[in-house]
Amino acid sequence: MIPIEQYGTFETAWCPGCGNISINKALKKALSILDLPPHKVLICSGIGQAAKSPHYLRCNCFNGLHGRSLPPAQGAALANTEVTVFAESGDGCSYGEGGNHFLAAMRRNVTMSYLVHDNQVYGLTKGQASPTTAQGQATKFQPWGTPSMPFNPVAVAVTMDVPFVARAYAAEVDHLADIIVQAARHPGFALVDILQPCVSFNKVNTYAWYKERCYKLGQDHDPSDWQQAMHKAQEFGDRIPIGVIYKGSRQPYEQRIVSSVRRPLATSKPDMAALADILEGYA
Amino acid sequence: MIPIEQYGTFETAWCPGCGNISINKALKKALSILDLPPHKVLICSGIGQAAKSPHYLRCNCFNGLHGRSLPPAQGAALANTEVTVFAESGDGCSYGEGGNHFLAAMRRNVTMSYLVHDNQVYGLTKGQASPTTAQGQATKFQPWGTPSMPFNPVAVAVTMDVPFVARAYAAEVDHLADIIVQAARHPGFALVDILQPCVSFNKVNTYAWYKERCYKLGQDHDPSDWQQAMHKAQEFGDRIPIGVIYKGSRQPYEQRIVSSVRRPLATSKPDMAALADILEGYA
Amino acid sequence: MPDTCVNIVIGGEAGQGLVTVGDFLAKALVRAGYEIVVTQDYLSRIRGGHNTYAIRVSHEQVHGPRESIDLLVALDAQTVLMHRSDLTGRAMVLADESIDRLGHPGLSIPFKALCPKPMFENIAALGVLARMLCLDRKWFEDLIAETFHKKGDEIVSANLKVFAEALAWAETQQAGFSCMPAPERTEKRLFLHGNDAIALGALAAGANFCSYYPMTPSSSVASTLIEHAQRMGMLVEQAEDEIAAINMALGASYAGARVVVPTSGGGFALMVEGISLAGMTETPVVVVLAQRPGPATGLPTRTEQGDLNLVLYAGHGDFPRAVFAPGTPEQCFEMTYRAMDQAEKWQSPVFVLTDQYLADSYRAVTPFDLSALPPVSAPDLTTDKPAGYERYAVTESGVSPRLVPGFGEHLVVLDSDEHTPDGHITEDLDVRVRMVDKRMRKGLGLKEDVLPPIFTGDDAPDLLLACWGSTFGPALETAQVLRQQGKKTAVLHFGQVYPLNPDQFLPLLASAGRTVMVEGNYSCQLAALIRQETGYVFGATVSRYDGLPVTARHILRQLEKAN
Amino acid sequence: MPDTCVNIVIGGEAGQGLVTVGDFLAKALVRAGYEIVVTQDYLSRIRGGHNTYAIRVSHEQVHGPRESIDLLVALDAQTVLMHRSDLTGRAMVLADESIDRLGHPGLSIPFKALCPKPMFENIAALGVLARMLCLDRKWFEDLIAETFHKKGDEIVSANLKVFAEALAWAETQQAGFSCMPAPERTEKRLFLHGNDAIALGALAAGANFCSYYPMTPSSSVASTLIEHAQRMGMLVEQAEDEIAAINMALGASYAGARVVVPTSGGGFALMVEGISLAGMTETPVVVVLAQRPGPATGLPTRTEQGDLNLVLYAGHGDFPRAVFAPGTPEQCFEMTYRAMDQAEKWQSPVFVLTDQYLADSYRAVTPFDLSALPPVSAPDLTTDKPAGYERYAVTESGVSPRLVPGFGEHLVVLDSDEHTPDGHITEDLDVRVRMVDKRMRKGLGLKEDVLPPIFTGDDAPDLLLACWGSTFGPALETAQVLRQQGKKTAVLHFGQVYPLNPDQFLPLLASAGRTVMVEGNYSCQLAALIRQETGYVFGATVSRYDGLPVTARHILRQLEKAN
Ligand SMILES: Cc1ncc(C[n+]2csc(CCOP(=O)(O)OP(=O)(O)O)c2C)c(N)n1
Ligand SMILES: Cc1ncc(C[n+]2csc(CCOP(=O)(O)OP(=O)(O)O)c2C)c(N)n1
Ligand code: SF4
Ligand code: SF4
Ligand SMILES: [Mg+2]
Ligand SMILES: [Mg+2]
Repeated sequence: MIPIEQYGTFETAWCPGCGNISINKALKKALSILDLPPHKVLICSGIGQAAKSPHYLRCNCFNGLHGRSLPPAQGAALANTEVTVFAESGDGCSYGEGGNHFLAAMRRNVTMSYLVHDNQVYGLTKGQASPTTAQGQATKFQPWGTPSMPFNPVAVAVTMDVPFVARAYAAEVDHLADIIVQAARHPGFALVDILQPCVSFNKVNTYAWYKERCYKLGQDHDPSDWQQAMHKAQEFGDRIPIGVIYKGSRQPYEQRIVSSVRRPLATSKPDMAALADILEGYA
Repeated sequence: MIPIEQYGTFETAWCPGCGNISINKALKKALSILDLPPHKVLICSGIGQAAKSPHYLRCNCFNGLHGRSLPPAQGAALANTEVTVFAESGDGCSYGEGGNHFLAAMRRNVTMSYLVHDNQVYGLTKGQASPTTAQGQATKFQPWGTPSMPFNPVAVAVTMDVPFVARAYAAEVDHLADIIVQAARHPGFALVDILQPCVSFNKVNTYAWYKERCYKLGQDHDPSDWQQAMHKAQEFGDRIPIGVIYKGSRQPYEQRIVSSVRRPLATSKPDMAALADILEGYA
Repeated sequence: MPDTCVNIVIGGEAGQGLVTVGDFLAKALVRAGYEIVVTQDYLSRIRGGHNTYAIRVSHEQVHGPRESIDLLVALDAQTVLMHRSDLTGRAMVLADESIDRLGHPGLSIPFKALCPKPMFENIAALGVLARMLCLDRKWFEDLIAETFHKKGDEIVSANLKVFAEALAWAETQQAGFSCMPAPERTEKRLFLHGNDAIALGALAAGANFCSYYPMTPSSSVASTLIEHAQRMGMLVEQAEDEIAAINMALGASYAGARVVVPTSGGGFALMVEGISLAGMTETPVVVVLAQRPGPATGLPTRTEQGDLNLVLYAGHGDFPRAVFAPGTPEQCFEMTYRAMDQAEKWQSPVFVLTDQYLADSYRAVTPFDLSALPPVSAPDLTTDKPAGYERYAVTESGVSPRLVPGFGEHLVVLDSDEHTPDGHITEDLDVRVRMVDKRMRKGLGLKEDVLPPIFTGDDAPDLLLACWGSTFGPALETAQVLRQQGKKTAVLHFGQVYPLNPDQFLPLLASAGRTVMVEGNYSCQLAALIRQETGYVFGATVSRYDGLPVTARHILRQLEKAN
Repeated sequence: MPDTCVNIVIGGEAGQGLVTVGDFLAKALVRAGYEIVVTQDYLSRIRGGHNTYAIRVSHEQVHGPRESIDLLVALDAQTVLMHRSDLTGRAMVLADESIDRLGHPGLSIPFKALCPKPMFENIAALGVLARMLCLDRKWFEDLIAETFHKKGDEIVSANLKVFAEALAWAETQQAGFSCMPAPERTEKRLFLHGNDAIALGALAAGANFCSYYPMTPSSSVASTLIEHAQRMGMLVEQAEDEIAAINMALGASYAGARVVVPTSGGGFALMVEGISLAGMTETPVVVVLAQRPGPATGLPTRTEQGDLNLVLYAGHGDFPRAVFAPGTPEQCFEMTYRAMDQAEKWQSPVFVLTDQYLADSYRAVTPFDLSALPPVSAPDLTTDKPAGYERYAVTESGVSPRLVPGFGEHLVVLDSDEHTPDGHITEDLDVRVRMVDKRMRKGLGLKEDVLPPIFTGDDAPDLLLACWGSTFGPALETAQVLRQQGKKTAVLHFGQVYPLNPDQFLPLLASAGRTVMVEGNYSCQLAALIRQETGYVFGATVSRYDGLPVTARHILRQLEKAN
């Protein structure tokens, strides 16, 4: 286990009491348990409050564009086998702007973990409805109530047979850390949707609201049972299950890569003899 | 019923035997049954072979960008209550490039019908794997087999409680026409995923392949039962059910529009007295 | 101007309420008849950090922001530390008694004693400010009553009481700040920032559909529209992304809506293909691009004028467009109004380029004369000859009859591929040429309609300062300063930056001894465009790209360096 | 040239196999030592319609396509109808006996009699063509053997038999076509089109990651890479959309891969934000943009040079870049190779602009000397001082040390926001200025490295034809024609169109009597850029925007008009 101090301490730009702070704590804890030194960790993020996370942790960091945490994460994971890859971003970034990448990543199944800080609101841009905001919930930009039905990423991920699907709660730091550890160890794409209170803009899904509702999945839940998983994935109301919802066993993308590809790509140089031979083929 | 001839006959750019031709026939038949004269029909499409469809039918047509059939369709449907709106495009356009719009449209639930010509391949660009191509299926661009798992739009739509979800088969013209009629009559967003043989590039999912597998859902299937629907949505292998898979009853978007919005927007002129009053408020 | 104006800066952490104090005070000043320029400087975070709200105020016209501070309202100790070097000789620092003023003159305010609860501190600060600025208390009392009206009489009177007590306390203090000359004007003015004015201009022109994806500093265009959507019957939809926003708007426009799409550079970058679609399908759309420093996410809450090139060339292939770059809230209103008209008239994408500084900059604005507004072009609903209707009929002007679908038997067929006059996809290469020519002819019309740049100042000046967009005010102030120093100076402001009609400005440039282009970006993009279009090369350029607005001081310093 | 070259056009419906015939014949010609220029003209559909495959062939250098036809292979009756007006005096039409040659000289081929099955008709056509062109049968026999090798000996001999019979039949026919002069060369040449050469150039430079989204006419870059991926160890992934393609490539590049991203204008429009990210994070990426006519979907399978402005200004905010525009397959190889190096060396986005004409245009290419290629810049894997490593250390050149993550204890931190030297998000405005300056300094380096335009022809010419990209060949041919007419003519070809170094070309332009810019777009975008950067105005411009490649005849006609 790597001492947690190795991941550093940083001043954050988050509001006091923000759920992101606990998630950051849990992630460090998980990395320590995973025995990953900072330079073996690579985190890609998008843009938003959550997306600032990798700046508050010693690691390799690619803080890219809004909605685009997944494409660089997959690109990096495919190119570089020396690092363990995470993508981390907010619900708006991940399921709004980045929805198409989410769909494709679930199908592609590159080994990496996707940590979504789901505060059910656009935090950084001051409180607009996000894809996970409850229908009818009013915001400054949706004064007549959010018109769309909320997105349930966990249910869609189970439908799409994502090999590791979990729902977690920011305030349950140890529980969350454990889920992240499991996610990182599971081959293939792992989704961890993390319920995260936003104390500044989300006055509905508060700590109290979550506390009343979240309960940990116990031994009786069998994540390898798709039906059970689907049932738990859809439970989001008076009661919200947290824990590993689903575990499948799809073949990860890496196992389908052409065998001649020498990864990490950084050390692969072009075989000029082979190329000369290829050129001959054009004669 | 409008005489089918009113929708015109056109020379198409499709290959002889292409499934698109039957879909075009079915759509005309459906419009005729729906009693919609050409000028009351508005079809938005993307880019691809399927997306050429609205050119082969007398109607109002917005043949936009690849992947972008849904945003203009929703914009038009919201702006203009004088027309019945359809979006029509290929599987690549709809679930690949346009995946994020599909996710959002399912949540938004604007009343319109989405007809996806699902030939499980990129036709117009000469046979690359599409999001619905079977895993392992080889193409010129995926010579080692398509690496990703196929997308099941029907299952995701059921998961997301889309109020009308159907799977159809191009060669079953009357059955398809009937489904389109039902889709157009159902309030809210309706998805019709249409299995469509591509005789030029898809040598796996052929007419024979479908014929062997497709069967019509009968009276015993209750589309209002979510569990049953989910079960049928996931059946895609030796047997493929066609018909209305799921029917729900979510409130369509239009019912949430601010009451003062005077639709069709084309006839709504700015209330200058109200604006003068608003300006006063800035004094 | 230097003497008669006061620069008030309120500093503190995000979340401390400095915007509330600032807005209140600025609005009171406008009601009292003063001229103001507000500059909001804030970080990309919700709580903490260090933000400022600056109000430059005078009884005379003020044009731009200023660095030096006459009145510093420090909501935290940090504020004193960070801004002490900018304090003028007569400056006063107002802060809670717990905050060390570091020896600067000012007042240590006993907020705890004055306020029953911390939430009243903003009102107390206003009481003190009212006294310092010798403002009639009624401006504040009215505002308090209006603001808290909805929360009930009790809240109103509690706030009024705090205000009164703070005012009374301030009156007992020695630290007098010399009163500003009283303004002479008595007419009502509006308290608006650039984005408010853009939203109102769009509404005045009949905009009734807005699809957007949130992005600083454009979001307040959307929020102002939303605020008035109920009364104006506007449909506003937050899209899933910017690609959806522009394509949804195009679909709505096609179907008869009058559309406006606000965004910022990074979001606009995603709309580039959609702009090309607007060009090809000849679908009217107004895009408001509120600029912030790039590349990429850059400095999300700061200002820059770096996206001119992007809007000039957005979209693959050639097609005409127009770009407006208002310099003041008044121009924001007028030019957005005009943009809505031009987009429809020439069936083209039209851009309104603003930036964070102007977007957030409140001013005292003379009320718009709604009755004097020119008519706005609109599509036809229907036709007498539905059978022969061709959406892309080839015409001399390039503009084809635009009908709305569903209102008659005509069919409206649009295609992103090259198309025949009736809108259907074609690969006929002669038709292609006719269609390109037709589309490009609209560019001539857009050019004939172009707004001339505004020339103001001395004829045949020694120095001509050219500028565009929000740099107008700082350029005007610079000219004023230089004129006072005896230098014949003029300003040439491009409120429309594309197309350019050289006849409108080349003679003016030629009349000047020296010409300098002032831009808020690294590479001086308008200067490059002018050279490209006319061959004209400016004598020098002044640029700024640190995220702050161009100021007169910045221009003057750069001019000195360039000499 | 007019006399010694033959223009062969094969016409028919999509799906009839005209590409098979064309490729076979063209390759045989190359093996026989001829020079060729292939032009493929096809519709955006899979079956039906009317496509052509043109091979201009000569024993001497040929530069571009030609309109007039010497040998027309008509796979359908439509072909004769559509192209009869382009037939030269000596032209022959080859067609099935069922097709009416409309009185034109030629051969009516009894395909049914010659072929046991319709699938052999292509081979039979080649037999006839071999005879008409007096080509040694061995070139065809070898190709038949190689092509059908995998399908087994039986298929090979069946095809050889059909070929022999068709040849024998043709020999019995009267309609002789005068033999072309035999080429002198005996060295091997490669049969490559522009996109093949681009893919091979990228591979030679070490590209080992390609993410793409299919789009005509760029897709064959991806397919050629895929063809060789197994042997070259390249990872190729079809992304869900273009946004993913560019962002995935940037992630891979950051993580140590050498990346190339092929696309076309509409797809590139979606990458604009990603390009800005490459600029901000200083992540190397080579984007190959194969142009086709816009706006929007335009003419998906035709050619144009309309996207120069788009790549010049793609991305919000200012940052440096380089743009290559090869004119021949050789240049496609060399410049893509160089682009890979420049992208890494200057840690910037670099573009290779090609177009449908060049992408699909096969030529006889002298084999590349792989051993003579200069070394390619590469990132460092690790460092001695991991603790102090700063990804964005401020340096004089602007280039900071680029390390690969995971290979040592150093941390590589990238940010799309403005950042400190160690890569972390910052809102420090002084740092902002230092970082902008640092990034822009790389532009100076890119400029120093710029490839000079190629000047060829008469010194101090009466007429200088400037051009870029694929317009090189047609300009060369035009110059040849004009020189034959006694006019001193030269060509100036910009193979790198950005940055521009005026010293490299202004003197040459000044030395010419008259200068004309030739571009395959409406607005003459490079001419505008040159005016913007240098003030230089061309005497005239020649443009083309009907979807077809610029030809010598087109240039000559436009020059006459301009006179
Ligand atoms: C292309 C683009 N569009 C919009 C934005 C503006 N933007 C920044 S963060 C954000 C929303 C963030 O919401 P979420 O992802 O939920 O993160 P949170 O702040 O809630 O953690 C938006 C819309 C942007 N930076 N880039
Ligand atoms: C932005 C953009 N990217 C790529 C393309 C190229 N393109 C045209 S059609 C197509 C795929 C079509 O596949 P699908 O939607 O399944 O339609 P089909 O042809 O199979 O009916 C692609 C990738 C494009 N036109 N625009
Ligand atoms: S706005 Fe919300 S999500 Fe953002 S830092 Fe504050 S509490 Fe956290
Ligand atoms: S390529 Fe396939 S989808 Fe396209 S027209 Fe031909 S058969 Fe139909
Ligand atoms: Mg959020
Ligand atoms: Mg398809």
